[in-house]
Amino acid sequence: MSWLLNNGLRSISILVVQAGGCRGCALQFSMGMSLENEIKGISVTGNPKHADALLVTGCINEKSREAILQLYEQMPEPKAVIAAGACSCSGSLFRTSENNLYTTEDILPVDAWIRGCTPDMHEMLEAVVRAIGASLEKEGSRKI
Amino acid sequence: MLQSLIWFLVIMIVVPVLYLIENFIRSMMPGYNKSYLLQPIYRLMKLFGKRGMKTNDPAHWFSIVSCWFAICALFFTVRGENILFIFTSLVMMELFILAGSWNAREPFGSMAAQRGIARFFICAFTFMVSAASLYQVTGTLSLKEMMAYSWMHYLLLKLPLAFLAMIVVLLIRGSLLFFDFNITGKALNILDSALYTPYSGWSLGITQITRWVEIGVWLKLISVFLPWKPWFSFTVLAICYLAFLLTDGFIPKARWKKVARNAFLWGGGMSVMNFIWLYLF
Amino acid sequence: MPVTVVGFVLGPLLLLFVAVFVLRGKGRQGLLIGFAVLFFLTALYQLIVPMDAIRVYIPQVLWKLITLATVAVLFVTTMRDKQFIVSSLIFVQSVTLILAETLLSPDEPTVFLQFQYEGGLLLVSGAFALMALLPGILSHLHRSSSLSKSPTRNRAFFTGIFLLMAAFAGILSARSITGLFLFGQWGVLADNYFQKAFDQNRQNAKFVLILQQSMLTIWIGASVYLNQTAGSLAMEDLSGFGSATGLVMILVLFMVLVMGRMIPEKVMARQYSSYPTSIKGLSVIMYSLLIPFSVLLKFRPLFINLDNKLAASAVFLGGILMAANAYYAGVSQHKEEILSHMVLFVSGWAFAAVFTGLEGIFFTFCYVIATAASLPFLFACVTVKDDLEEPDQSGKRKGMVKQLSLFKAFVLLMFLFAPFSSSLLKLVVVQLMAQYPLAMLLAVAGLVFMTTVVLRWLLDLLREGITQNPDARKLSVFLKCELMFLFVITVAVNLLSGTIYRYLQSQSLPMGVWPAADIEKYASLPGIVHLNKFGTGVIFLVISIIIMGAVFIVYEIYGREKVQKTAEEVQPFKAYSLTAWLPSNNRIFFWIRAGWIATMMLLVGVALSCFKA
Amino acid sequence: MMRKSWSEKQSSSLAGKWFTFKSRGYNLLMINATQAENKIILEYILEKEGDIEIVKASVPPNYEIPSVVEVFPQGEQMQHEITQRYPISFFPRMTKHPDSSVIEWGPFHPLLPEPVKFRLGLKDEVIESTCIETGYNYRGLEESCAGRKAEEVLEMLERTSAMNGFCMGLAFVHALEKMHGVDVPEKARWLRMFLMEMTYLHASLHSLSHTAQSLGLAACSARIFKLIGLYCEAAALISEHPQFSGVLEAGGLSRDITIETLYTVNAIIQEMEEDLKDIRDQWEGTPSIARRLKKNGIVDDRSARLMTGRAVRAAGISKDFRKDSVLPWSKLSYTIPQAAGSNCFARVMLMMEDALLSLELIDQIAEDMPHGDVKSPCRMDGSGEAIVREPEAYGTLALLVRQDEGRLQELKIRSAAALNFPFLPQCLEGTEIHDLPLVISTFELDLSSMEK
Repeated sequence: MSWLLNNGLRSISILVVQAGGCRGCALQFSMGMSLENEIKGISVTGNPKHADALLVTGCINEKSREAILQLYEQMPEPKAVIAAGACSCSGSLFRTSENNLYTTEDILPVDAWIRGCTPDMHEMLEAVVRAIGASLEKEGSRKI
Repeated sequence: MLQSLIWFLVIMIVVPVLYLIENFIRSMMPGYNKSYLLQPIYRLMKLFGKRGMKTNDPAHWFSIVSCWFAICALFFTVRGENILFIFTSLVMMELFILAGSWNAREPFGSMAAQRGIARFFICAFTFMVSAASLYQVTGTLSLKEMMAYSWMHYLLLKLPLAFLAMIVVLLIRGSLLFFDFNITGKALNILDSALYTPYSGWSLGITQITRWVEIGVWLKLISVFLPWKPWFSFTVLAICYLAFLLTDGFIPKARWKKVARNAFLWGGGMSVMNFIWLYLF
Repeated sequence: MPVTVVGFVLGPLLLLFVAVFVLRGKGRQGLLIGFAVLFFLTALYQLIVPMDAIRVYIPQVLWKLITLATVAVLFVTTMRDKQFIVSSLIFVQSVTLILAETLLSPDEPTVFLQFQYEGGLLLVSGAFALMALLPGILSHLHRSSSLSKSPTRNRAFFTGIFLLMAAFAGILSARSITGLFLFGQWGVLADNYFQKAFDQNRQNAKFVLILQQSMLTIWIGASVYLNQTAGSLAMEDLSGFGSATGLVMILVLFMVLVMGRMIPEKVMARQYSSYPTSIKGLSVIMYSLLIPFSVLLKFRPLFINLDNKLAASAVFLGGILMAANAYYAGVSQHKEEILSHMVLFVSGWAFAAVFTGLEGIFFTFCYVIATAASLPFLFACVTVKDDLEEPDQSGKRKGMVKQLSLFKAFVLLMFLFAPFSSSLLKLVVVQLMAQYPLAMLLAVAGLVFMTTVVLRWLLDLLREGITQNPDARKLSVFLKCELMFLFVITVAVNLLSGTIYRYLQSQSLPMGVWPAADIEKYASLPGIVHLNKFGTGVIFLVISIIIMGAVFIVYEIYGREKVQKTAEEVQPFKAYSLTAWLPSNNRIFFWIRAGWIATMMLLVGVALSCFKA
Repeated sequence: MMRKSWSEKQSSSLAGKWFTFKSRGYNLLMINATQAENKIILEYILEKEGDIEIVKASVPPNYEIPSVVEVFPQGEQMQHEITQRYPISFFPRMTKHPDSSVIEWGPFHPLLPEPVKFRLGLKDEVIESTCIETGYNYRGLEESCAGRKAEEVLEMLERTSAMNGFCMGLAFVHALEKMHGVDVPEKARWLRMFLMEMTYLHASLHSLSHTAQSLGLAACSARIFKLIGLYCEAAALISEHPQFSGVLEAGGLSRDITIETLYTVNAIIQEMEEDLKDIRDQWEGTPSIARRLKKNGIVDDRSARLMTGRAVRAAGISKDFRKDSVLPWSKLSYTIPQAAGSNCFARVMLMMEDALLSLELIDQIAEDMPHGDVKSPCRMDGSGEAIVREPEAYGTLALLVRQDEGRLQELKIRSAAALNFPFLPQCLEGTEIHDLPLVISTFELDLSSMEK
């Protein structure tokens, strides 16, 4: 299982889903990817079939929810979901009773959360690696 | 037989190593995504660990057949068979990759397959005319005899433009510099990973291997033109290819129709001029 | 004259009168099926065991009478259809015939009809084409109401088919110039009846009809001159014209180009537009591929001592034909148009090959036979597809048959494989066009563009496999078996092009002109598929077919049970022309027209210059 | 259910009013809709050099009234928003049914900064017809703000969009100050101007990086990312939130920013000047890039005049949006960059020039920053109504605020993207699909502030 874990952790392709709202978290993530940091091997893709992890940022309304579920269904196993930013973790200020916004947890099984309104770049990358590790362990335990 | 097996393994190793070096040097530059030295290898291993691909795309079975034809092409190149026969295997490989992405219900896959057909026409025409001029000069079509001929006489003196035309074909197949049809989607473009959109998991891994093997075949085929020893001319060409890979990031991506016209003018034009030149002088 | 040869020519004529005047409806179809099978079997038998033993003597006068009768019938039909220009031309022809007969009374060659070395094989492939397209013809008869209801159209349809076969056999076996004229007129008559059977308005065929009739008028006028100078009407003794050879060659070339409809122009293709697919396929393969190739081979002795400039421009014309038809195939929308352009592409190749060396002819011969064997199968598949897509009485559209798409894919692969595995190799090695670089570049461009067209068709076919329609009406068992049988023969012929090589080598030929002395050099070249040598080619081919078969089977099993609907069926990507990246389409049509007109002018100019020398 | 529609007389009278205002040079600022007992009151707010006119129309529910698009084409998106929230529809409806092969792109894609779905009718990869489906960014901001206090509304407005969050907050604060007649100390106005220029610079850099990715220049986009990294490093000195949320407050700023931090921020920022100039010269000098940019995204002059932001200046019309603001831009000496040709090339060059202009203005502001405190005491629990027109990163922003005893009664925002968005489909027709991301990046649409 460690062979699977090592390879999985060293090559992560992420599908960044900016579900709505201000794209501060998505910009923060792309900044984190390009600046000097010790976490390597992460690349961004636009095709769900090539993705290992789904990074959901921003508020999720009804329309985004259907599109995200379609993407998630096309991703091959093992796959991880990361909720980045206050909007996708808890809906932050915008979530009120009448404007039925969803959190990522309502629609997908989440592996890692990154709280805070525009969270820190490095924290985001660490959360991604944590999520991939969790999904690979789930895969490993499924195989044994 | 042993020598051809050694060549087979050497090429199977050298091409991925070229891509590793390119990926590593690019990630060292400021502003790029950071990556490990063996990043492409990790990606390949990860892909083979995947399962549960979407079931309504049966086309990813075609990646097996295309990989088979690519390995056959490499095997025949290494044994020095007839170059038209090698090209036939590459045509069959191309057919099944295009069929895979055309069959999937994804419009970008079909669009990339359409561009792939135009690219096929340009590469095939350039190759056929260069093969004809090679035949005029060396009197044979089998790679082994050509190697022997080019070792004694300077092929480049007689076929300079054919050599450049084949370099253009190599660039087209590698989607590099000005001849990138935006099909294999290395740089971010609207078609995402274009031709490989429907493939995922292990079939994507196999198509990646097929691509590397194909580049290996072209490098070995083109190294016939260089007058030095086979292994030396192959290494020189491999280093040239690495240089092309590294400069690729600095060249703006033109529209594929303009690229197709340029490729046909440059590739086809040079090989035709060389062919006519052989007859006049 | 061997009895079988006469049987092939006069037999269909006899059956024509029986079918038209004696039988009705079902009887006629039965007769047609019997005739087609008999025709194919006797042709095959005659190929293996040439029955020269039984000879029958037909006096020359009979052929002359038949010629006059044909011209009279043509005159009457054209007058009734009020095509006065054509009827005046025919009147001129009949006058020249009568005058030549009374004044000169040229004696026809003793052996008027005889299958020479290549005639037998071409006859077999023509008969095979008729067999392949028979189901399509019959299903068209059932489906089209106009044919079954109006007796005149039905009668015209059957006369057309029998006349077509008689003309085909006639031209293949004719050894005299007037024979060509006679059977050429039969072909034009057959077309006339087809027009009457299918085309309501019939005016798009007017231009082609006038062109052909004027060509035949010139031909019959020239035959008088040829008879005077050469002393005989037989084609082999046509030599010793001295400086006029060039002009005679031009005459032959124009005759072949016009009668075979090989001029790359939209007008020539439009004449077939109203024909059903199977009839269109049959007449294209016979008129534009097999007949021109055999006529050119008959005049081979005339071209041997030809000066180089004429041969070069003729080969260049062949190259233009190949490139133009490959481009038209890429641009045309309907499948049968693509197929007819494919046939014309191969006939352009054959046209050019005749003027190169014997080795070129030797090789092109195999490729022509492979085409005549494989393309009718595709015409048949297109007809079946039209049948199935035709909404039946209840207005329900029938579905797509998956097995058909896999067969078609394999045949196209083989059609694609043949040029790359054998023809390309021979093309470059056999110096088919190597002495003529410009023509070769055109040929290579045409060949590669045709492969691109085939590649694109294959992609469509492999996508067809997925679309499943539960209420698809099943193909009749007979049609399924026949398609399977034809498919196997097609693959075999394509793969065995090397073995056909062997067969032609062993032919003992009367004139010793054929085959070339050093043919051994070319036959033994490192070909890819030499079945008698267990080389890498065969291993590669066997393993590839196993893998492709396995993938198709998995693709079939995999596809059937788990085909889920995606979120929303995005329309398949259709608005995409193969030449999207070329600067602009109409300019290329101009270059094609300019190309073939300039070459024709060049040919005539060079021929006239021979007069001065 | 069949929609009843207004009588002929009613429709022509409304259209007549629009035409009279249009002939007198008025422009449509925004359309506001309020729910009365059983009627919906539509307010067409028209504006000409500062003075504002309102045309009212009361419509019973499920009715169909004439569309404003014939008279003011830029009103299409505003009408679309109203149809989303209220049971009204507008005739004639313009729907184009493409007969070529239709493909969908989006809503999530690396080259799409924000979720939006394109249904493209293609022929040989040339776009023949476009139908853009939005609605993914909708959060019901205006409904959830109703009945809240000013501070909470300000906090929400600053998070509407990554690029325009600060501008929205500032416009809201100006509206409150205008409503309560508060005069802000000089240093607070200069600091606000400083932060606005930083926001403009941030927006231009991100537009450039998106354009570089669309051009396929991997090395160049990496370089621009490095510049954005430099900007983030400087912005961190002022506030830990990259969009400066929490700095603004009604009547001034929540905390003072010392002159030393301004100087260090200015010093860091000025380092990117050479890189920007080098990239501009490279793009201008490389024929393949220049030719490709010049060929795409052509907007005809008539619609360019109705748009806002860089698209207007790219068409040769000199219009400086900084002059609309109450902030003391007039005290700075600068010349607004101008371009011609109204195509992608003109807009991209304006992006570069505007980024360099922001650098220059930041330098000037840091030089002669006045002294004094940054906040004047004021109470924000009055009631009243204010319509404000403020510049934002991509053009002008219009805000309507109605407050009742400290509680927000009604808020209506019309961002710059709402004006430019209707002109995108018509500009896309005829472009290759390969250049679609390039045209979108030069249109600089901030969908999150448009859909709210």
